[in-house]
Amino acid sequence: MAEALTLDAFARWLKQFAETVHDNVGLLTDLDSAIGDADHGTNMDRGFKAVVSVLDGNGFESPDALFKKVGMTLVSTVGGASGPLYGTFFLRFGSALQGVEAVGTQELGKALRAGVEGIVTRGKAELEDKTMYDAWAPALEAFDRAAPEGTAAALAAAATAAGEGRDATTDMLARKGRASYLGERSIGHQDPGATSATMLLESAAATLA
Amino acid sequence: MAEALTLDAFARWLKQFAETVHDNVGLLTDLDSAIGDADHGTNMDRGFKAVVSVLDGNGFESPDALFKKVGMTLVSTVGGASGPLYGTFFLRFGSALQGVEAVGTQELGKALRAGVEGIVTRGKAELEDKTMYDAWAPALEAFDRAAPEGTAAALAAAATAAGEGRDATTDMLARKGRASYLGERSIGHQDPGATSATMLLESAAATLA
Amino acid sequence: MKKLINDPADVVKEALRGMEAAHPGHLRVDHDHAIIYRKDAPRQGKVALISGGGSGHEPLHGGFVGTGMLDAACAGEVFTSPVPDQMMEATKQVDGGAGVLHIVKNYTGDVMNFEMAAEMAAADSGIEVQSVVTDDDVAVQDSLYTAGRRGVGITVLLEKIVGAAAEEGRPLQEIADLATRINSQGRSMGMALTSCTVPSAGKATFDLADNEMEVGIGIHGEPGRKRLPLASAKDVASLLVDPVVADLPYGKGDSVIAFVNGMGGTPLIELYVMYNEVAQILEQAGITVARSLVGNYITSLDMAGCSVTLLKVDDELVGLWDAPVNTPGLRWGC
Amino acid sequence: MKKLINDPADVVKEALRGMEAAHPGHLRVDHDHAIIYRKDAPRQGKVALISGGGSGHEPLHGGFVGTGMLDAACAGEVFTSPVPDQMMEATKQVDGGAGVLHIVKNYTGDVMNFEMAAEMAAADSGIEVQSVVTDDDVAVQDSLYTAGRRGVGITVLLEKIVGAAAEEGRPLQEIADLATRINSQGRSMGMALTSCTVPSAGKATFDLADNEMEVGIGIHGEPGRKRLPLASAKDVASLLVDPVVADLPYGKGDSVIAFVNGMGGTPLIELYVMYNEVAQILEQAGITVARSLVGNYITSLDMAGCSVTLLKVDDELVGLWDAPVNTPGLRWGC
Ligand SMILES: Nc1ncnc2c1ncn2[C@@H]1O[C@H](COP(=O)(O)OP(=O)(O)O)[C@@H](O)[C@H]1O
Ligand SMILES: Nc1ncnc2c1ncn2[C@@H]1O[C@H](COP(=O)(O)OP(=O)(O)O)[C@@H](O)[C@H]1O
Ligand SMILES: [Mg+2]
Ligand SMILES: [Mg+2]
Ligand SMILES: [Mg+2]
Ligand SMILES: [Mg+2]
Repeated sequence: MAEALTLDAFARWLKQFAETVHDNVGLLTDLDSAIGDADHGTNMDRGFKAVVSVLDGNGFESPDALFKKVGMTLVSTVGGASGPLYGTFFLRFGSALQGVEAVGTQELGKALRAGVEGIVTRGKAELEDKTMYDAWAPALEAFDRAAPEGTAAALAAAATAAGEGRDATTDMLARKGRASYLGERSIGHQDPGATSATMLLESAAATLA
Repeated sequence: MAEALTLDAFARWLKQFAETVHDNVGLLTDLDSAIGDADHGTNMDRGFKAVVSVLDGNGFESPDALFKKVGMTLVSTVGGASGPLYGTFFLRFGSALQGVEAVGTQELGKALRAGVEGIVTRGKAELEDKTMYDAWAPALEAFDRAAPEGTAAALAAAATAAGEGRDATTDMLARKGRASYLGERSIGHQDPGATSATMLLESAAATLA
Repeated sequence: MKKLINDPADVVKEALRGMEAAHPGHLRVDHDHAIIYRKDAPRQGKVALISGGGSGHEPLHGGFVGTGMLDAACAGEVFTSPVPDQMMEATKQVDGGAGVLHIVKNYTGDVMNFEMAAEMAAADSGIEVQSVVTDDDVAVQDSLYTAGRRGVGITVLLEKIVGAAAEEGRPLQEIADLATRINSQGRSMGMALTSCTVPSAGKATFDLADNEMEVGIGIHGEPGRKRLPLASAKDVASLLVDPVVADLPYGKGDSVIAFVNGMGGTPLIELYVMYNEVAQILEQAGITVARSLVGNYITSLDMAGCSVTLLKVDDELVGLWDAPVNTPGLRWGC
Repeated sequence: MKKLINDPADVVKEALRGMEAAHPGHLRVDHDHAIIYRKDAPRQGKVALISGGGSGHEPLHGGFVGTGMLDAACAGEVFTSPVPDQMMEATKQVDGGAGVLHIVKNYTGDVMNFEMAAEMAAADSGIEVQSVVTDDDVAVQDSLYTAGRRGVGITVLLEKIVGAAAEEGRPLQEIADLATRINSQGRSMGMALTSCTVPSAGKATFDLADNEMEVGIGIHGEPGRKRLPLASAKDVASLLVDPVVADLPYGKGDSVIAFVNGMGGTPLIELYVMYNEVAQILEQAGITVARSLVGNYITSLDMAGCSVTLLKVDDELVGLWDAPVNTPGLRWGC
């Protein structure tokens, strides 16, 4: 089995994602222009800039303390739909790690699942509503399937599956979030939240293995 | 000497001018867009449409009655700078014909001069202020110079001189009217009022001879 | 992008500074939390009204803070719901012991952020909080399986009327019920001649050809339900009023407040032309206009376009509408 | 051209119908003459105030008819001064025996048409008429040999303050002197981000590139004095405030009403950003803002842009500014 994940690794994950978001503000906002209100890029960028400065300014005792702080920071700085959703994800992710001595593949998988359940509780999205959940759901399954091969393989599989889920949102008719206002016209556009969620998993695969 | 001008001839003049204005609404408005407020075409068109319906709906006893009615109609329908200016022109033009038995070249010349003096009294324009007066002033002079050759020649000369005056406005710096707000930037644009005034004289040359 | 702004990231912050400077007698602004308060908040014994949402809809909501309307407004970034911390803080600051009503427009982000705030406020301070969610936009299909209808124009009328009721000293439950009733009796529909431009995005959210318009748009620059050839004010009025009237439905003998709203880039002269058409349609339908409101009140940045809101009213609602209000955006009677 | 209108030729007529329908309790409209009256005009013994001008500047002037402001407004075609018949008719209708003040913005057409009306009214009815011509626009060079400065933002402040004085029952000469004093103590300057489009012209009056702005524009879509690269709100504020302050000049210790006005297509959020900058410049100059006004009050159709007006005030003027006013465009105290 691989080494347990360290606080440093988690910080690298978040920082790498923050960078990816920053480099893709335009892309995320363009996707949100087509079927939303043109702010997903700036929302995520604002939030993860705040996360980075929290990471830089604080030492953390444990992963759960770190992720709860990340979750609170996102809730307090992002707003919109993605703030409570990503915020809840990290709050639950952190809670799931509470008391965990060493974060291995299994613990990581459980935390991801807890985070995604938080997203569903908050947002009440179902599969094929054309939301970030359509990237998260296949990612969780892929993670679990590949978990026996270790964290790196599981995260790689999750990221790939998330990407497929993200791509599949293009043909969906939105039933949640702003894109749902477009009805039929939402078809043909990739969901911005599914896009950022996939980036989060890709950053994880790149940093947590 | 040529025949005295008839009421019918005067009506033909005004109708022909109304038509010319209508055909040139776009031109006059474009000129006014460059150095004014984009309404000279519609202002003139509104006024002379009203004039035509007054002409069609009424019999007139005499030229002076006809022109006073034309002047009042313009004052009451045009507004802006051109309303009082053209209105005053025709009011004074009419007054000058009061009691005149037969309108020959000389009487016509006097009436034109009276009309233009009305414009100057109202608008206080001086030469080279870049206004309609820059078309009127040379037209009056040319008319008087050619008057010995009769009405047709005088009007033709007046129209030509007006056109030269109109063309000369292009290089002038405006000191009256809206164009004056532009200062130096008014240079290089032909004055809309000088343009319509020239058309009025061209219509006269075409109909009153 | 052509806007009178400095750094796009500072627009909301600087606009709040401008509001504070322009209304020193009426408003107080907490710049750390981006909250606009009625100067004399908290009012002891009065139910407090809080609203909030993304910025870019001015005068909504900050411009409706004052006597007879809101006690506080939480400003989010442009088109982005404010965060729960803001609503929690505002709730604590304005509570005068009689509880707080949160007025929330039905957008996923707004609803979630206000929900979190209410949960936190309840856990944290024990302040009694009730919420009303406005969802009056008939352009959007309403269903259990979707995000539901958007909250648009009715929010303005609701904030005014419920604000007057709160000023009378009515208790929280009655205030919340009144708010729910107003929302249920109001319907809206909007259209755009042009897209707005979100400052941080720097370009128009969608493109419309010179001969096109979007019908069924909301207030966040989101594209509408359909794109149609540009039409006359008369036809636009039908496109907006007919589905609104059919939805409740409003019928012969009903009395309404008729609200013709501009999207921020539409001048008043056009809104009056629109109101003329709307009034005629209502007259033909036998619907009486008890009161009207014409102007740019719930906007979408610089979008050109308009919306029509109808609220079915009785004497009580008209009385509350007429009651004094003193805010930067709506003022009469005092 | 994208506008919420029907036939361009009918815009003014239909907007007046819309205004009448929207404000049935306050206004009366004579559609034959395109005159908007205060519902209770004529008021016996009160000096009556009439203004008017081209349409396209809404709410000016029709939106400023009512208690504490104008008794009547004459609406011309878009950007075209009304005709003398309108002012004559309005003068006769509103005179309550104490005489009538004509408030005229300094444009060749307006001045000539009002002059003719005053001449005709004097000859015709013996009603005592005085006129004030506003000319506050510092973008335009003032000289005996030109048309002089344009009347812009000060007109709004003047109509409010003089309206309050008339309501107090002051005699015509005093009213006229007050109006002259206000005009002499006020200065303005405006700029545009975009041109407006005159409905009957159907296209923009001038073209501005995406990175350009016009500085020194008036309210008729006439091009400005210079074209500059697009600048920040901070720089725009300096470009407008500095020449205004220098012109009167306003100095340390002066008290002003500061008015940041939108041109019709500029949303409130940007105007508050602008006001924030203007307030800071004034503070640095030691000029006290006694009162402020921020919004779209004297517009140029759908033009995006703004203007800044400063009026030097004393306690009397502030008192009159604060006095009750009840018009569609400005309302407080009643
Ligand atoms: N109910 C929901 N459940 C899950 N995800 C959602 C829900 N509503 C919206 N989202 C996600 O949020 C994304 C939009 O986020 P963002 O643009 O930041 O917020 P907003 O929609 O408030 O402007 C969407 O692309 C979608 O993936
Ligand atoms: N003081 C004046 N004396 C003579 N002509 C003038 C004067 N002011 C303006 N004009 C003429 O009026 C024309 C503009 O008329 P118009 O566009 O109809 O009115 P407005 O300027 O009120 O919009 C100008 O082109 C100019 O020829
Ligand atoms: Mg968004
Ligand atoms: Mg003109
Ligand atoms: Mg948003
Ligand atoms: Mg004009």
